[in-house]
Amino acid sequence: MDLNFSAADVAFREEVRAFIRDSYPQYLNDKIDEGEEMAKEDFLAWHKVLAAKGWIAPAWPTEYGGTGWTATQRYIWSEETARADCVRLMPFGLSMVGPVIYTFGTPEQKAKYLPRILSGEDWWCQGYSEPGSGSDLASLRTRAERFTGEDGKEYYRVNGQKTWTTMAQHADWGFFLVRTDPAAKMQEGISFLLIDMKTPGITVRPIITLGGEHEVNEVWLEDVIVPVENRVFHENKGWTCAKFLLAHERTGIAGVAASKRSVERIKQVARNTEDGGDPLLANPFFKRKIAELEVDLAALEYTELRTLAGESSGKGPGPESSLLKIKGTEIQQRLTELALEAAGTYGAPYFRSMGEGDNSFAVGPDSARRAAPVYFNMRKTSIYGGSNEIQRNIIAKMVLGL
Amino acid sequence: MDLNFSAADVAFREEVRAFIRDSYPQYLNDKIDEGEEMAKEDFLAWHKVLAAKGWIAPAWPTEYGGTGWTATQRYIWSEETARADCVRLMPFGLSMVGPVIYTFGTPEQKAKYLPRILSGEDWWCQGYSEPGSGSDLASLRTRAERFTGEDGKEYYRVNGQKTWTTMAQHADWGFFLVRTDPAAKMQEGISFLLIDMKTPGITVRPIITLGGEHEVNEVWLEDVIVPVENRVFHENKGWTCAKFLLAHERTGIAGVAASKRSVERIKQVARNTEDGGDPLLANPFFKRKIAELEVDLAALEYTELRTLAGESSGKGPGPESSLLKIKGTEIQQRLTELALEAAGTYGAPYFRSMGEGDNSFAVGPDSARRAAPVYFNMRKTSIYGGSNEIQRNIIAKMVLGL
Amino acid sequence: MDFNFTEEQTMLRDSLSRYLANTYDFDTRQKTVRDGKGWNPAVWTAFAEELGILCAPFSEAHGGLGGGAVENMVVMEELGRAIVLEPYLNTVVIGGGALKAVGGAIADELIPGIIAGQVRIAFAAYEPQGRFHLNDVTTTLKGGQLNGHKAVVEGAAHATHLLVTARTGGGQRDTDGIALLLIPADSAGITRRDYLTVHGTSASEVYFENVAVGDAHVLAADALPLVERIVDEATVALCAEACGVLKVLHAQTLDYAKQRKQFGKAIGDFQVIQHRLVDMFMEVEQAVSMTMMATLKLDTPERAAAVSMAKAKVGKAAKFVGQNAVQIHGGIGITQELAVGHYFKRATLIENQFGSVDFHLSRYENLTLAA
Amino acid sequence: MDFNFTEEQTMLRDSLSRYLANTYDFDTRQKTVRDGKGWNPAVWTAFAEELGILCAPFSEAHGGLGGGAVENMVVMEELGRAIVLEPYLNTVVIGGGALKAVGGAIADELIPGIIAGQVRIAFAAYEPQGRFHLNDVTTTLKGGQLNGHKAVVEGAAHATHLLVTARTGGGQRDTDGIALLLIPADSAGITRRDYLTVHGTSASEVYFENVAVGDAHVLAADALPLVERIVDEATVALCAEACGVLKVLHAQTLDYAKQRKQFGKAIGDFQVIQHRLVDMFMEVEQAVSMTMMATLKLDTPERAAAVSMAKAKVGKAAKFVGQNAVQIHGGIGITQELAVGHYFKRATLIENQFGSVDFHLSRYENLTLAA
Repeated sequence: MDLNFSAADVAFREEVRAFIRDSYPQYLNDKIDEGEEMAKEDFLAWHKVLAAKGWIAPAWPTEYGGTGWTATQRYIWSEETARADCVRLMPFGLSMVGPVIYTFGTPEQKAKYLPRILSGEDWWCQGYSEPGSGSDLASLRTRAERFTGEDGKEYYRVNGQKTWTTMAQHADWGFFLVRTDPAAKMQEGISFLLIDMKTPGITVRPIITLGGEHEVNEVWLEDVIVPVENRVFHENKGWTCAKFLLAHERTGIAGVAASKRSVERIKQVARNTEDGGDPLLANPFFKRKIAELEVDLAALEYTELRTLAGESSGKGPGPESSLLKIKGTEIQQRLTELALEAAGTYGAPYFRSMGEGDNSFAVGPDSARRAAPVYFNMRKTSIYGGSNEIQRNIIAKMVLGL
Repeated sequence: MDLNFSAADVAFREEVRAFIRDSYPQYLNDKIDEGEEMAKEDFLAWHKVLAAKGWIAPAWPTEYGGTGWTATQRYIWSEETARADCVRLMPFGLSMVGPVIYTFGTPEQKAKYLPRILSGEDWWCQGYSEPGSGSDLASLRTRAERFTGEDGKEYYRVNGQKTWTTMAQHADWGFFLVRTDPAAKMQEGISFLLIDMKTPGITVRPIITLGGEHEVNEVWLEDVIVPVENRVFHENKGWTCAKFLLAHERTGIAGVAASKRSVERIKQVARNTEDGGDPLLANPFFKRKIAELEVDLAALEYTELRTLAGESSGKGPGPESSLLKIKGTEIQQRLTELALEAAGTYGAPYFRSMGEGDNSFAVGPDSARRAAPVYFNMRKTSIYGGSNEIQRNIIAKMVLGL
Repeated sequence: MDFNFTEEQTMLRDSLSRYLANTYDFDTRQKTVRDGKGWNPAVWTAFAEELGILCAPFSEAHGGLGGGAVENMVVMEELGRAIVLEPYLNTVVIGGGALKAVGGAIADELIPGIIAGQVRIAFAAYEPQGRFHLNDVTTTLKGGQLNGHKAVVEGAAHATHLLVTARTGGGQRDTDGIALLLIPADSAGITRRDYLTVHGTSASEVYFENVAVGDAHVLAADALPLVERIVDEATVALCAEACGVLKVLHAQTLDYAKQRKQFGKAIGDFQVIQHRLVDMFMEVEQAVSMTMMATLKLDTPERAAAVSMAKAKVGKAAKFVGQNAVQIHGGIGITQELAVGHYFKRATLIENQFGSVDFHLSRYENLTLAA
Repeated sequence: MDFNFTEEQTMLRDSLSRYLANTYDFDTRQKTVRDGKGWNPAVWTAFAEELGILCAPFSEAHGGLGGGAVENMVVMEELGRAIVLEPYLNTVVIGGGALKAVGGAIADELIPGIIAGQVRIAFAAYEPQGRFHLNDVTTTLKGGQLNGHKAVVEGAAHATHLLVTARTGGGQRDTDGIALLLIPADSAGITRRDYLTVHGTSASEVYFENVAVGDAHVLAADALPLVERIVDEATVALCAEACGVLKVLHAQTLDYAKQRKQFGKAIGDFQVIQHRLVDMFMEVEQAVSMTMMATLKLDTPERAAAVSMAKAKVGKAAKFVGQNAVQIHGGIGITQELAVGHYFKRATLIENQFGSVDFHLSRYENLTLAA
């Protein structure tokens, strides 16, 4: 039992720091400091630097383009990128469909999709949720009927509606859960399809969320024709991929490194915010909330490290990862609550276009500008990826045997 | 809408204050100040003063010995008795079986039992819970078989076991829920019996709780013979009495006036406790907990007053009283947590006999002596009278229609 | 003690409630939000002329109903139920409250204008550096000239008058030396930067540069105690608005939980959701109780402590009920489509308006809990 | 980074665990409690002679296992699982820790005695007025004479030595001028008032009246930094004990919820109980993580901050898990009959031992959060 980094790890950390210092696109930092939102090309700017370096997918097996880092090196990597406030990479290709493809895909699928995920050439989105199925994912109703095309090849004809499809407006490809056997019950009869988003019959409609963001979409599929070779794993066995992916999604979701960075930001804000002549950070109750967050964040961090240690000693990411999702998102939400509280009076102004003309200009401290929209937006974290209530159900059943 | 007391109410308050000042047995205050426990005769000392004055049962209808006070007068009464730290009256006769008897009893039952409850001559206990039935009261199994005695009269033969029977060791009478029709399901087939605790076949065995107290008991009933005229209301309809009584029990349970008094005590303790050279009350976090308690207590108080106003305008005590039970007991428990925290290091010593010889003497501040036992003991409040989980079920069903 | 409304108060509530149900549905409100002005003048005119609610708290001599804080509570709760954008709080409760308090010629002149919907007042008291502290005033009134910067002044863009605090003496956070002014919003030397607020009203940064202020515009010198009283009255009215908002949040969530099916049953059949809805219900009931309590104590020596208790409790309720309403709705709760998200936004802003939970707990402690 | 135990540590844990399962069941423990001495000397002898755990953190030169804080963590968690009464924390962790830190002749003399079970040490540092503040010392050592009163000294009645803080200079709460002494418990001038603690150990008020203290008994002058380090090590060990206690509380409650039937089903079938058990599980897991973290940081500059973080988190977990274990058990949980109530009592006392949650959060803030 030992928390110390080896000499090799220390050297690696120096290498990482130097790389970030030299190669991170500096203009992204400026955008973040001014509270601006990231656009697709901003995410890709960093993505492409990492792809060129070969560091874009540390978690992947080396044969598919992973870095071969140890768990400690990956921990150092996420610490350092968060410390430098690097933009987060979009997870849909790298953390979600990529692992599904290299785990369950055919050699052809691996050859076709994985390199384009690594390079950033393809932007992916996730077609899971439907209007009728929120946390109850398995109740999905999007249908895929198999037929033989005039060319003699096998196809699916897909009809249905997906929702909460993040970044679908930019996506080249989507991975979809569809029902291939309507007679089967619930989790059976579902298949996992890769669909080119330019296929005729796909309509993407924006959903505007409370902070005014266009992050998520409705995706309508009307007689969308998909070749059978775009199916990953067996027909009617897509739930296997879905479960694998959900567990995978939950590990990353703890977001420890990013939350650490957010705590530092809020401390800085509280140092610079006046409260009756003193810095807000001198207010014992505001300070106490920060201290409690730091304690809970450390508890999350060391619980994640213990989980990772368990994984590296052979146990896969188990249902315990639901703990990381619950506590990670609670902390993320508390951070946004603190930011809004720190903003005080200046939490009220709204600096985004209401959809008809942009009236944004700087009022109050920069840190306050996005406090309310981010607070509203982050309510999603306890809902998506299996709501925190569902995560508790999972722990109750899988860990506690209830 | 008006919070002011009328001139008559103010005069009444003065009358109450004078009466308490002149008539309250002073030695009881001394016992409380020294952290001593109340014995049966202590409760009765105050009871008898009130009985003599005719103020022992303010909530009862005047025809049975009530005071005829308005809701405001009763509020004043409970405020003033708490302010003066008067011992609480045992509820089993006055608040529980008394109202059942005057509501559901025969003229003979009323004549026989009510005067002796008022006078304090009879000490009552409650035979509801059984080892197998906690919150699920209706699953009780104590049997009462009806038979005709050799004297030609009708009797029940009662067999079974009750538990958590508070103060049964002192009781002259007990009111019991028993199953008179074993074939009926759950809430049906239950009858409400009044049983003389000196009847042969009754055994009372102490249960010692965590703080070392002997408050509750197991009561074993073995071929206990009870005359049929001791049954209140119809045979197999005892659940009607039980429901009535449970709702009645919940209103008193908010305990606002007593909790107000406890807050004042803790403030005094925190003023007198040192913490790094300052009074503990100057510690911002300890002070904040007190402030939050006072806020929540005010919210409870005004919610209770609104409920009482609703009752006096014709609505009976409804399922909303579950709110009073939940919030009232949460506050009572938080008060004991604060007292234990204030005790600091001196929360650890145990000053009661462990059952074999008494080694108690004064160490540390008086206020610390009973902090831990009272903290442990008060965990019962969220369990008894229908656990707080059950109260939430009741609100969900009866108020929210879920 | 009496917790019942008078017949007149009940009528006031019922007529306002009916009116809003008929004319102020969610889509109509959102149209006003999208228009980007932060209010709908026609609605305000209707409040004055058709409904006559703007007179609720004013004396009969001024053409009012002879009501007071309870009437404001009744009105504000109903406005909260419909998340109304128009400026009853700033104009009637705050502006009207200040005029009632000082009385005299200016009250006689302006209150009828408020009642008629012609006079609208914005409250320019908070400053960028001042957070929730009303005594933290750098705006100065010296030699009849007003200079300074007031932060997030709601309704300034459509106000006829500004109610302004300004320092005539003392240091930046001294409690004396603060005057309360009421000046025409179009006075020379006033500039504004207007924007919308998160919940759709308009607000402004207001800048004063050598604005000429005559004696007639000074409502009161050494006015901090008066300002605190006015803000206490406004805070209670805001609590009443919150009660309306929270009741709707709870009711909509309860309805949704009964209808929305997951895993083959209504989500309201899950015990965890049931208990959450019960906890929300209890928070709402207690918020209502505290709002009544504080309203009824406005004219007693306990005013400030009672108001801070109420705001602290209501602020916590707003967070708990708002967050859980969204959580139980799931994804649909954080879109612009459903009303619930907009009630959540209003509830969230109320948490910090006139001071956060911590601010009011500290104020309560300072008033009552000496060590 | 590595979170695995060594083979030796695993063996230590397993052998202790097996031993306690065989010899230290609940009824046996309660018999010791009822005996009223606060410990069972035969158990202590067995710990030393049969089991050999008292040597765990000592160097091989002193006859120990060559272990340290991790070994103490392993032992304390197992002792917590059986709510062991005997004085490992005071004698081995605190007394042993002090001796290891100062080294020299006195360590060479006494550590073998600890390992053999012959030397038992009680920690007389806290004072009646001092609450959790180790610097608040009125006990004085002047001219070789010790005078003062130490509060709630656990194990004093059966200790061979007392580890005492005493002021040699400075004011009552100054951080310098505090010496650390180790004196024979039977020195002339020491009197005690003995009592049991709430969870069944013994403790004493200890009074010093002109106790003669020679230079050989002064472990360190200006010793507050050393005392704080010793108490940090003890606090982490206490956290480990808490982890053992909480794991058992959770496991017993989970078992009970699976078996106990109400309303025709196991109470563990109710979703509200399920989620409560999940929340308890998460608290336990995080308490374990924080205990490991702090243990591994004891020899780093972050020691004090890490320990206070851990104790704050563990203290909250102790309250949450303890209270809910009782709540889910219902009435039977607050009787003396079931073990669960006694684990709850131990968990409750741990909350305040070496400082409450608030104390440690404030300490953490003072160390790391300058405004």
